[in-house]
Amino acid sequence: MADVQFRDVDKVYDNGVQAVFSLSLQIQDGEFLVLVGPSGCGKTTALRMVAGLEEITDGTISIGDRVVNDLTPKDRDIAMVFQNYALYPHLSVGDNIAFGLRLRKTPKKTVDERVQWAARLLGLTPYLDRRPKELSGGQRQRVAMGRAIVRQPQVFLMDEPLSNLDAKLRVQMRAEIGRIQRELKTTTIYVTHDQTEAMTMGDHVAVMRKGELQQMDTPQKLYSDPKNLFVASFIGSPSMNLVEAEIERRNGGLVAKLADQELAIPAEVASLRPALAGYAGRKVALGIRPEQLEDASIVRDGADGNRLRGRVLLTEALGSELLAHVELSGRPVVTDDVLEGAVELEDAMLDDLAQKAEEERTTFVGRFDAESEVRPDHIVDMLVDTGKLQFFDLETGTSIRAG
Amino acid sequence: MSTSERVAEVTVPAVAERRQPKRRRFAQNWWRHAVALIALVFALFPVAYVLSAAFNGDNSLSGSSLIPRHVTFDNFRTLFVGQKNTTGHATFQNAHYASWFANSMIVAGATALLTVLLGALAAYAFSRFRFRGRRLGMLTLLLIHMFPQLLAVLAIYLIVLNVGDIFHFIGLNTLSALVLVYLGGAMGVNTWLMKGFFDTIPSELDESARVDGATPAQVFWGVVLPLAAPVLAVIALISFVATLNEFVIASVVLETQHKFTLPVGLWQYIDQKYSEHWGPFAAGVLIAAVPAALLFAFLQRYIVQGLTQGAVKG
Amino acid sequence: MSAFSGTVGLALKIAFLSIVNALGIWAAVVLIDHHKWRAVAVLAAATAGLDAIYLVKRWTLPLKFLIPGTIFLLAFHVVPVAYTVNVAFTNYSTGHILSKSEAIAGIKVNSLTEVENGKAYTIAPARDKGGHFLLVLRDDSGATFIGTKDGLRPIPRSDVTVSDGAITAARGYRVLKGTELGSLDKELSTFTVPLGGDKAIQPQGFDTAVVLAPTLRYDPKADGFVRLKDGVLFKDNNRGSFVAANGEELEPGWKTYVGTRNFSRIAHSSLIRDPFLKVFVWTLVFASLVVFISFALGLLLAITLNKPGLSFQRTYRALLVIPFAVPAFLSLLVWQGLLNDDFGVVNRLFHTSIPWLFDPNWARVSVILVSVWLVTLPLLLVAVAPLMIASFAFNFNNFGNIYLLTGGGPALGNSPVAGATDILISYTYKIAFAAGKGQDYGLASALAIIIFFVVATISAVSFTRTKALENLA
Amino acid sequence: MKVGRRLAILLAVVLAASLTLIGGRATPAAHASAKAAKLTIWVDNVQKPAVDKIASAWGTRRGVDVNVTFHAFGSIRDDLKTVKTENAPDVIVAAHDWTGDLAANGLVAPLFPTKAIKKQFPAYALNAFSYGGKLYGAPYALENVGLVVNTRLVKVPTTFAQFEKEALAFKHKSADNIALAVPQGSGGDAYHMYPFFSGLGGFVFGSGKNGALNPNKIGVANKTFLKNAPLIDKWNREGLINSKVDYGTGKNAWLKQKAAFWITGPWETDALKASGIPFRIIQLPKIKFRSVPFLGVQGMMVTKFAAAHGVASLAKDLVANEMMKPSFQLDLEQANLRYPANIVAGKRVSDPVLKQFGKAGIGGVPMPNIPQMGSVWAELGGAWVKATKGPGATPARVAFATAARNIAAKIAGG
Repeated sequence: MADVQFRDVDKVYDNGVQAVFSLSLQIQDGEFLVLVGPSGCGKTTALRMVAGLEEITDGTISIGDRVVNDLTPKDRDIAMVFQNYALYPHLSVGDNIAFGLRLRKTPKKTVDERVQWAARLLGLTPYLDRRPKELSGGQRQRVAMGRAIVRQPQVFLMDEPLSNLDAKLRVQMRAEIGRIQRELKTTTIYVTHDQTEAMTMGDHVAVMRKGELQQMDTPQKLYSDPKNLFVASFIGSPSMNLVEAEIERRNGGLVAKLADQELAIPAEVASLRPALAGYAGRKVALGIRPEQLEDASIVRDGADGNRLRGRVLLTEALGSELLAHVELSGRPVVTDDVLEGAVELEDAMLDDLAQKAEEERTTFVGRFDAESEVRPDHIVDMLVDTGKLQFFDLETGTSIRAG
Repeated sequence: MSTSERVAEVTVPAVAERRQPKRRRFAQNWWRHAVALIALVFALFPVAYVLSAAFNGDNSLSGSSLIPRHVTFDNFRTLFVGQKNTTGHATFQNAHYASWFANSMIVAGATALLTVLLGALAAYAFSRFRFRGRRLGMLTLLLIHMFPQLLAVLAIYLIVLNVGDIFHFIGLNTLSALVLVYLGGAMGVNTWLMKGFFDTIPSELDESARVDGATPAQVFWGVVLPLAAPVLAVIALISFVATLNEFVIASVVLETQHKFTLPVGLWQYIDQKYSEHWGPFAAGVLIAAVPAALLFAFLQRYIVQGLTQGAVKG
Repeated sequence: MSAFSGTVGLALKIAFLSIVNALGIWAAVVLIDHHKWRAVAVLAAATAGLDAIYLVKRWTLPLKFLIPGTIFLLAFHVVPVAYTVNVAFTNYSTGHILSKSEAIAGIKVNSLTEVENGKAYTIAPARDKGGHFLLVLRDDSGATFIGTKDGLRPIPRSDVTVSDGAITAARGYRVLKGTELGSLDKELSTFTVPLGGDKAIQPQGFDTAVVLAPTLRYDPKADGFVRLKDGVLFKDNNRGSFVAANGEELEPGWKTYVGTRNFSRIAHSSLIRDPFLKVFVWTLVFASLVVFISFALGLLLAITLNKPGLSFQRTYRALLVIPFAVPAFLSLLVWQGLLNDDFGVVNRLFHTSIPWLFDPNWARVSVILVSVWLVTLPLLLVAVAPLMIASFAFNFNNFGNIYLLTGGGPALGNSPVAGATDILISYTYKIAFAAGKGQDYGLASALAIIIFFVVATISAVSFTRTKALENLA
Repeated sequence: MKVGRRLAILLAVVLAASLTLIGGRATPAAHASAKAAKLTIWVDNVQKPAVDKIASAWGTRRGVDVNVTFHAFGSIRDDLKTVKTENAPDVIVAAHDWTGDLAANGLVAPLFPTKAIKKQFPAYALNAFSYGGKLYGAPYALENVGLVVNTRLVKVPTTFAQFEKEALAFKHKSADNIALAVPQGSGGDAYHMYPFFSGLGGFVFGSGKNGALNPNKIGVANKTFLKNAPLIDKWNREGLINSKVDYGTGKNAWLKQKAAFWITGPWETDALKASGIPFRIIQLPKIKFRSVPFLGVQGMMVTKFAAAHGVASLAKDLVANEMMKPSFQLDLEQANLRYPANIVAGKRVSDPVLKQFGKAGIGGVPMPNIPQMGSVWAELGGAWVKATKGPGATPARVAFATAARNIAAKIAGG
């Protein structure tokens, strides 16, 4: 067991492209860290540098108290699970799992015991004599896991291990990997581009963008207190509603003006973000999570809070809740940070977003209770939970907090 | 690799077709059979002729019939036991066929194995490592082999001659020298073919093995080579047959009857005595074709796989 | 198959390095015996380099994989090619294979001529009482002599015993006999009895001697030979021969560098250039057609036979590759017999009388047909662009097919060398090995270089066109 | 550490292997030895037994180690050009037509046998081994083609007209009969066709003043020959000669009695005897001139290396003296079934077939031994093929005139 440390790690490829910029990270012993970010953000490169599959251009990576920069992969005492599992097609499941142990000249008896143990842990016992190609995707994934855990290394490295599975299996395997990791208490670095996966699995999540670390925090903190627009828009699904708003002083308090509507900023919010007052008379990016919006017509208590009115464009009934896409006037935030973070949006939607920005119209997604009966073209009043509003500087993209 | 799985996999899609009535299938496929038969006639016509000449009592190149009038094994006997000289003079033509055959097997076998090995090593480097001069190296390999070898034979002779002064066991008239010379061509088109195949083997397999604790050599031997078995089989076969065919260099390096390979031996056999030896010559050609045919049959599974499947997926 | 233990790799590495080092040390010892110091140095450097590559870690990794094949490539491909390129700039050909000093010695020996009306002697090597070497001689008339370095001295016939035509004894001298003769060579073969002028008696073997006189004398100052008869001077023409003003040439000549003379011969001699161009066109046609038809047929067959569930599929495939197993050049001989137009099986079977190998155009068809037969089946297996180009390059230089089937013939009336089916390489072979005066490696090598550039250019262009180079990514 | 141990193992093995090899190394290459002289002879395996016998007896007498080495006949000439002095032969077996090539290259030494010995050889046999007026080889065997007549099928002709009549009559008896089995094939065969060539007045090279062949005097299309050439067209029309008959076809036809006449040489002695067919071998009857065949002469030569090896006198003694004697020549006759060059030996030949072939060769022309002959074979053979390929043949005059032009061009260009 060991912790893993990145200290000012740079990676420049031979062709001059820099993939990782001065990355510093600390993963505690036994911790499950998820590296997340859109493709090309350098997360896989970072992982491969830990594995020893990429050379480290600058800085140091250490595992435990050893600096591993110059060690070959085999000397780093790590195990890695690859996106395509990298199972040896010419070997049986048992031999695949035993491969690393045999390379290390482990006594045969120990090998057998360990393979059996791993197979039991993963439910692979009946398949030990099969070839990888005779297995289902989920089973292959388990074999890949088995190959990693059987060696009981200091660190597990997992590179998008679930991306080749269908959605249902992915959820199941997520839980399983989590369970195994908790059981083995092995320090784990897990790379994914899927923020849901990141949020559900990691003890800590490190969000990366263009080779730079954006924020590393617990999933809750990331969600509730993103450091910048990129993290804010990247984390959460549906993603945070972001709209330009002008801060105005009114009656000793602050309000956020969105075109023709406005929201009063609660005093406690303002006091948590002392710098916000300094933005009076200026525009900021206002962030509202979908669950902070509710169909006012079905709220019985406190129905007189802050409201936003808009026209329903589209609804998605999910059974337990209803996602309403509501259009209101106001200029959406379309900085690069947001566009990159909004990985779930397709190109057509991004174009649409830009178009709407021109027309000063923005679409909010509200996570309404299933009772809501709004339908497209309805005009809806949304009750806003203003206690969790987020504010970002439009130019720097950073969250507006202390002065 | 286990046979049963491969076979199972190949036959599964055919099940639906199987259920069709035979006649209907034939009606659909008759043209395929027709094309195949025409191809067979074209391909096998000369072979049938050799076959007939080998068993024919009348020894002559032209003019003999396609169906032998009296079938005899005399030609085969002549190859191995020799021919009685009718005039009672000393027998000039000793029966060396067995040595030629053995020599050819040794040379072709060794060359094929080592060619595969050397070619695979190089192909692996070209496929997996990124180093300076890699692109240039590959192009150079291909270009260098386009130089007409015919005239370089003189130089090869001189090299073997000189090397033989120091190392007698790789000098002129040794099989080992011949193998070494052939290995000069080990890194050619072969390397390109193998590199192409290696490229289809996911590099994650290598990386995974390295993380599991394998040295680069172990990755190569334990992971990549077994997976490349199909292309290795193809190259081995091509190299085996090419070596078996090679005449010019062999005739320059080898000097004595008992060191000859099949082409050199059979060539001078037919060259010396013209058509008198046509029958035994045909018999010799027939036997010479057996190893390559067997090898092909034996490796066919890999070959079809290596060339149709292409990529190996985990 | 189970996981690989790693010991095999290590063992192979050890074996490989052991062999390399052992051979290196051994060769070094032998080379030192022969005092070949430069070779020893090269050898030591190469061996040390190899050891370094395999014992050093990391950065030599690609080299570790590339070196074994490269050694063979260098030794048996690059070096011969380099040698050939070198030869292209020499006059290496019949009459020009010796070094200059050897050639001078050869001319001296060749210039010794029996003197007209010169006598022939029966001789016996002998020693006088002082052990000096001399000859006892007897001419056809029976007169007897003693021959020494100083000249010929008659002795009485009775002093010499002759038995069965051979001198067996001479009074006052010890005639050397039997096994003594075996070790006499050094003295005897340089021993001459001067007769005045240029004439001298020279022993030929142990029993006979003839009167010989040189017709030429080497003049080191003029670096040439003077013909004694008329004083004509044969001077070094810088192209490896001693030549007189009237063009008369002494044999043998020697091997020497002649610059780009071979290339300019190709460019300027219409005898070489004109057929070269014609043959070049045919070579292109031949190689392209063979490759094209082969691949078309291969593809057709592959498509035809790759239908799943086709009955006899395996049988067809198995039978179709049989020709591939028959050694190709043996098949060519068979084809030659089959295509004989009066007696060959093909014409008899189809009741035709097509002059397969006799008519220029039919011969071209035959050559393509047979080449396709030889090529199709192996290629039925692999049909990828790099291979097509390799196949083109191969057929471009497919000497065997042409040479064994038609020998380049039939002859075309108006061209002395090139036949109807000659391709560049067989044409090169012809003018190189059956040129006016025997072999001409220099010219042949120059042609080989030109052919190489032609093939390489064509291949390079097709490579970029087919984007086969993407394989390099 | 692991790496260190591995290195140690490696070095240990490397060293051990090296030492073993050094230990096992044979004594240093033989380069210092002052023992008895050694003479190396390259022979074909056909001649080896006879050469072994005579050379070892001679060697014992002279106190020389004789090393008779087998060397494929076809490669002796070229290998002599590349061989290193240490391994080079002092004496070789040679075909006479190599003489010019080897002499022009300075690889062989002139010989001066005594008049008494020379008298035992026909002049043409000695000429065959002469180049530039010097003798370079001791001839020991002659070979030439003759007309083999199946005496069961036809009468032995005494004139060409008779031969022509018999041959054509036989041909017309059956559709698959061949008038004359003389091999050509697509590449042509100027050697086997030579009797017809000489019979019409053709020759390859004329000779200069000193008797040596002059490569610039090409007789392939001399006036006399061209005047007679229409006969070739006539033979072609009537089917007497057909270039599509190749060696195998011709031989097969004669052996199956589908041809009554066959032009072949002593290498077929075994086949002739085994055939059970009654036959006679004659010289092709005179056409316009004597229809003499090409002669091939085999002999022994002394190489330039003999001098370097210090065995020049020994080699000359063996070749120009010992090997020209009748006894040796008869031994070789037994071994390789060729007519001996030595006249005395020739008289003692007992084999009836060889005797007949010997007679058929009388007056024959040695194949030109100058290097320029390389330019001739294909052209001359090609001319015959073109002129005798049946319908569509080129008129002989044109074919041979073209050939002559081409030969001249080749020789000039070389």
